[in-house]
Amino acid sequence: MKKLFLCTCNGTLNKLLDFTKIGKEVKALYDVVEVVDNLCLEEGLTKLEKGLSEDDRLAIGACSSQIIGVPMKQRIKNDLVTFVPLREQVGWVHVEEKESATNKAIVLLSDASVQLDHMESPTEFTESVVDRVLVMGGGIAGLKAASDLHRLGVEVTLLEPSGQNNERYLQTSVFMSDTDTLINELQAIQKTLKKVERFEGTFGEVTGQTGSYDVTLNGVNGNEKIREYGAIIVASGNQQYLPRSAKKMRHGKSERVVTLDSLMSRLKKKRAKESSTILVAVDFDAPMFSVEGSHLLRSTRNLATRGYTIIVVHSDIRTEDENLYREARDSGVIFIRGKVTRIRENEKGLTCRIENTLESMEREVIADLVAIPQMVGPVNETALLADKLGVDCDNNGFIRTRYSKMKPVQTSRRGIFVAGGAKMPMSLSDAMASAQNAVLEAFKVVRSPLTRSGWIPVIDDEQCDVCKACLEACPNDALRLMDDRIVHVPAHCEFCGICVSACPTRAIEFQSHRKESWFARFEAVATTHRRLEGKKPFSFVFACSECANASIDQAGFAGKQYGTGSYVIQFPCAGMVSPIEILKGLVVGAEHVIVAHCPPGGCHHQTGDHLSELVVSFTRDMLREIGQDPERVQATYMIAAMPEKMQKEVPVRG
Amino acid sequence: MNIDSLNTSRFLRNDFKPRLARCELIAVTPTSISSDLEFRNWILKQPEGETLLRCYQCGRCTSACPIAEIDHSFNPRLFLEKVILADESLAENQLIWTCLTCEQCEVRCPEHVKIPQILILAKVRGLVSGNTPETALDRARSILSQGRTIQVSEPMLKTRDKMGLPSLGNPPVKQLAKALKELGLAEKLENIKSIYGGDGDE
Amino acid sequence: MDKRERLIQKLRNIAVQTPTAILEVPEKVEGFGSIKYRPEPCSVCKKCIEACEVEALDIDFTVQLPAYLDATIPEGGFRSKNRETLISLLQTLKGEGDVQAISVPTGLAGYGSVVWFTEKCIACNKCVEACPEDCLDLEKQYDLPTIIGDVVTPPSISITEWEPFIICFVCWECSHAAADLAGLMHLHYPANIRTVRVPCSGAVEPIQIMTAMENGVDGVLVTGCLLSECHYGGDDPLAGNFMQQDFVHFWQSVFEEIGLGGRLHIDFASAAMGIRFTEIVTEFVERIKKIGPSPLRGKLEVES
Amino acid sequence: MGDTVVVVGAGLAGIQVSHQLADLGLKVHLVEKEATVGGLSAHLGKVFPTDDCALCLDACEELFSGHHRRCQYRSLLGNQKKLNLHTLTEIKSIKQDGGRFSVSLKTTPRYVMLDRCVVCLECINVCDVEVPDEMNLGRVMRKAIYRSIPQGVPLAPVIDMNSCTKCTKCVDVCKVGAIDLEQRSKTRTIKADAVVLATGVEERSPSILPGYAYGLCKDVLTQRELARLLDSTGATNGKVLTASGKQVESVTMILCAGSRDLNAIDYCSQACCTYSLKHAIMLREQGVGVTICYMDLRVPLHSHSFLERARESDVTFVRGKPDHVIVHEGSPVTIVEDTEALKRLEIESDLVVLASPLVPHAAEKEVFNSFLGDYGFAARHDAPKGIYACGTATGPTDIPASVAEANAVALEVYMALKGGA
Repeated sequence: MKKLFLCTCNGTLNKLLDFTKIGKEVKALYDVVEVVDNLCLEEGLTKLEKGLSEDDRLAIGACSSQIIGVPMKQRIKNDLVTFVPLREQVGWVHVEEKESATNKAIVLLSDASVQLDHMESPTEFTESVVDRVLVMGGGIAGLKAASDLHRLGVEVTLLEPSGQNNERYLQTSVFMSDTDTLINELQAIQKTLKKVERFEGTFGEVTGQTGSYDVTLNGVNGNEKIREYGAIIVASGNQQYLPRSAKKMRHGKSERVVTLDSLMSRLKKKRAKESSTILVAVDFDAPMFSVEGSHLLRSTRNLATRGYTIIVVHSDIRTEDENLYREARDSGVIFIRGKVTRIRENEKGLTCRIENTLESMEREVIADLVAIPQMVGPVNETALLADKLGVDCDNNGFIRTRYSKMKPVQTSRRGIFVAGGAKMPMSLSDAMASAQNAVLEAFKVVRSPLTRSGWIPVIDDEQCDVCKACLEACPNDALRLMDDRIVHVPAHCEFCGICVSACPTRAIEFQSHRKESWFARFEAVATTHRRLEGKKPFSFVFACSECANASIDQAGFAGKQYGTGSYVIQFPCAGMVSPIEILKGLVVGAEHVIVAHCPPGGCHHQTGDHLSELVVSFTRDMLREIGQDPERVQATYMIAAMPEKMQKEVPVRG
Repeated sequence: MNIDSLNTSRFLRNDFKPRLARCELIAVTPTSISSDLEFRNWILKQPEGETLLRCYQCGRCTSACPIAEIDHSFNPRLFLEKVILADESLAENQLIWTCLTCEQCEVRCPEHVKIPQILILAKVRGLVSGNTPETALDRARSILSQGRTIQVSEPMLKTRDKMGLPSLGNPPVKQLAKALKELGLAEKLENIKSIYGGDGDE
Repeated sequence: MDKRERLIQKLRNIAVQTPTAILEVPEKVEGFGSIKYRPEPCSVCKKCIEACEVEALDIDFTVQLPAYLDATIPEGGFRSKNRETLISLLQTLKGEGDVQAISVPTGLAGYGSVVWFTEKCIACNKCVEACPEDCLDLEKQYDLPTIIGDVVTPPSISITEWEPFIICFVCWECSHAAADLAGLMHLHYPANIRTVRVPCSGAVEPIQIMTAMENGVDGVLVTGCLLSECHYGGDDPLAGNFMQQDFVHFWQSVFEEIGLGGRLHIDFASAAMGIRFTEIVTEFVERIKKIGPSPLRGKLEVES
Repeated sequence: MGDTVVVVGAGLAGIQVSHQLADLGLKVHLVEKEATVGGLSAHLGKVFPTDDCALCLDACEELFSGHHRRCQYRSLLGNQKKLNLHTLTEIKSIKQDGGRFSVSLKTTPRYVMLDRCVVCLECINVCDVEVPDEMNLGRVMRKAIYRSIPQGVPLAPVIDMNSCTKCTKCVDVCKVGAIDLEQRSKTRTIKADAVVLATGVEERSPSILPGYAYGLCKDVLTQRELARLLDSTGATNGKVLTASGKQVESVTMILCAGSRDLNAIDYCSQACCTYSLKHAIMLREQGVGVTICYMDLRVPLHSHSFLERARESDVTFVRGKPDHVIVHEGSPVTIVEDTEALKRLEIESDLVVLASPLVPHAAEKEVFNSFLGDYGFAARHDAPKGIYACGTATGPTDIPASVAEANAVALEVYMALKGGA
């Protein structure tokens, strides 16, 4: 049975919408039409449940699905439910045009009816996972991750580069913290690692998916190991680099020019013999990270307290701890904001010329030594490693995380996490926190079988040409080529539907969102609109169900008024919209089609915003060629923080 | 780890261009920073001189300074930078005598640098080479002769009497003169000639 | 450079006039033909490109809109359902004005078309077989004008004392024997030919003919066993001489187009036909004498 | 061991740690003293480094397998099985009691019952009382029954009893009977096995620094107040206007306005450089001229693009700390030395925006004092057994660092309560 429940939202919506007319118009489309006062409250939900059988199809015309969806889903077992946001997207935003608003409600409800006809039950998966995690550690974050996982009772393999020992761990982590803290931390972790399997060697290759990755490891003495892991943590760490300016500072040409760290280890605990002057030249063109800044301040402070005269030539001083800067100055370090422009060597020492920006003049100083602070970057192997793992790197060579704001350790591939300096240079405490983050995520992957449920892309092998367009398009590695077939990996799928828009042959169809269903829905909207509104033009807004739809809801919450005549069709992701849907929208008679996606770079599925921009520009090119006005098709982004953008952009084209 | 062998070109942060273009270089030949930093170290050893170390050149002193508001060449921050870099030319700079010692800068200084005190120390250094207005020298000589910076006149004493103020008493001129003589200052004061010349009455 | 490219290079070298006609390729002649591509049903699956061993096909990131708009969708529709829908929607929306191909934005998967490079193609038909959508066809046509391009006519030279110089490929079996017999019978034929012995007339490769021409010979004569009597295949329609006959006919039409008409000839004589062999040679020499010296001589002269 | 955790403060860090703990199967009580969640971030509209909504959250696993981030109002906050959200609730005391804590909570009345309210907002429509909206700098009016953030969770409105006249119009219009003007404060005690402080930070009021004319001139704002002007759900729909309603043409920003300063706050607030740059870019997009007075630009790697974009969009950078702002014909004039040009500048602009230091919320509360260290921040590591802290409660940071810390603390709590030898 197809049932429609309309909610008056505490009797307020029927002041805005003519429910009698709505009921009359949609009577033919649904088997049951009921108007309820407060559907989201106990009494409303009871009414809803009454006489409901599990295979009933339901349309709910009420507030935004995001509000009513939760209590409804927690209460009823039906899968085949669609929501029509009569409150946020109709009643509240078309206060001025009551009749048209009612008509819009009818159009949307007839669309919902068609949608229900095409709706399929979501597919459920359960996949077993391997309770074992691989940690690729180059430094202290890797050790921490392995130790915490071990304490959580998860089996761990710690893969370490050859020749790794405490000495080397200290050396590679020297910039993270002061040495004593580092040593204490290292010793504490090493103690808990006694029972952890440690493997010396390199990473070979990986196949499989989150929950069960097959990994080949190559040992230093030629042994090879193939193991299955539920999750992988990349903690390949950092390495120090010479800045570009080093050559100009005569590094490598003069024995008096050395790196700051080598100087520190050379002068270990020694007091200055006489007043020897050390000039520390920071690369003016490469801004410091806070970690590098703090390390610079700690090092120079230590040298100055031992009696050396330290002159630091720098640009912006960056540090997490203002007191370090204060201490460095207190200990007598001289800071010059500017740039070392020339270094000449003679028997007396190094004559360094400095452009002092704070005096607007040049200074010359004779230094006994010039020290160059090194930059911290990813280890050399990171790019290769990332390539083997199939994860992305950023343009500095660090491993990119999926969403820099909220997801600190997720790489672009599910089940693979990044910890510590491989993501970006970090102080000791940040690196530890980062390792804990990775442990938490890995633990969540391996602790229980993976169960997922949703509408998935279904692949028809008969129809498939194996053109691999879907593989290229899928942002989540959820489609793979196996034995000349395209195979769906549900563990990685985010149900975004981007693959569907890429397929030329229609070998992939998305459950409940098959092409015919879109077409039928557009036609239903167009015919109902024409029947009710006559020749008044109308438009489609193809909105992604994340930011764009939230923004449209937000416009409702904020009471932003806009004209009727635009119909929002929700897509799982704007990347699922292909030129076909857009053109179909125009063919059924829409004046405009607007594709609304998440903000640039902010797609919840990684690439949908960019892809939909491409699809729209491509469609516009086609329209221009065939003599249609390309302006009829637009792409735009909408975010919940900017409801007025939606208000501005939709009605203009309505 | 041999860092020289590392690939340095891969890891570049060429996305950032700090501003140096606006720096108009005033001096044609660079000024040397003395390797013993004598001037700076001397200042640091004087009372409250070590507060100099805290200076991070934020420039708040200059924007707070009432003199700088009128005379744009008077720049306390720049003076501090010169002291930090042990540039003794500051001690010979007549501008430092423009300071009113109003202590606006000291009150505002986010790092509690005793700026007026440091300027006073710089003035002291300048004394020897004659960077002193004649009036200041007169005051000093007046201490030597009377124990006071200001000459006390009869009418002044009368006025004080009228106002019921206590008697000034007699400063220990002899001891002062003796002490200054022992330090060699008395002799110096005799010989110092102000480079400002003139009668020195500002 | 592979063999096909060398052959085409040589063809270009010996051409003395710009060809205009697209040639029919005789039935038995394989390795020459045209791939006809229909972009509208194509799903850009790249199977054809993968199948092609000589890299004569490549992906082209353009969409052939004109073809889309002209296409007629068959009753059962295309195999590429999404493409079919796109085309019918575009046709519905078509307004006024000319239509041109448009390029596909970088990063958008699933769109594009296939381009075919005629000079690399060996007409092996593998792409046609690989195509799941049936958008490729091999046609027995050779697009000579495209392959040769514009030709600069070489300078003509005046030759006073000229005798034709002819290369004659004789097959190991019959025609070589026929030439021997002519000698045994003391028959006379012009001294203008130089015979080159080959195992079978079918073994004469086009590239050898072109090389001979390139070097300034005035004509090439191929002789073989009598038809249906080839020692390698007998009366099989694919026997060496049957094959070569078709090939030579094809190359004759090519020669015609590029300004070397009449300079290639094939004929047949059995081992017992010494007289016939003499006649063949005499007739060909006479014909060449009438046509005159190879126009390539002028070119060679300039180059030397 | 038990499995009940009290999280204090429902800012981004508090929400994150609660979601994670609930996902791990622990029972969480999330306590927020305001009417809605989100903390400081909810005021900010767009946030860095991703330049998208401040409302964006990492969703819990219950919702769509936790794959997606979600807007706060679309997350399951308040509906999640293991997570109890207590708004308008303060901690009265935390007592250690054996290995456990008894946390007593005091909930001040909302006067709107969350389980009844259907958010039809009729009550707001009928309310006659209008008072300036403090959330939006008092530049617009709000009702006595109101929602300070349109998308704040819970969505139900709240009644401000200080301005309510008890006319009962709202009670009459509410057919579901969700409004109870006689609601009383409630106290309850929760036995918890761990307490997480995510009390967050607030901007230090710049009126403590008289030099910058804050309070004297209405066109001297803090960065948070500027964010309210730039927020399109804010008072001016995202347009930056002066207090007198004029379109702003030039803005001067003063960084470190009270931080890195022994007279005020001597630490660096870490996040202000970047959010000032973010606002500068947004202002440039509106065509507003921007001058930034700074000492050192401290932008973390993940936000470096903001600095590049600010430079590309012609923001003027002046290296120098302004001493004071004078008011000239109603407009603020910033006095600063451009230390790189040896010039004393008097910058006239329509608006001066102060990057005021971020100071702990918790500092004023006696309840937490024993857990707090330097400057009133809690130490994540040195806390007494069972007390944890994350987010800006441990020191000012940006959102990515807060979230990372929240996750780390979630793991620590889980390991302490549920396993991990």
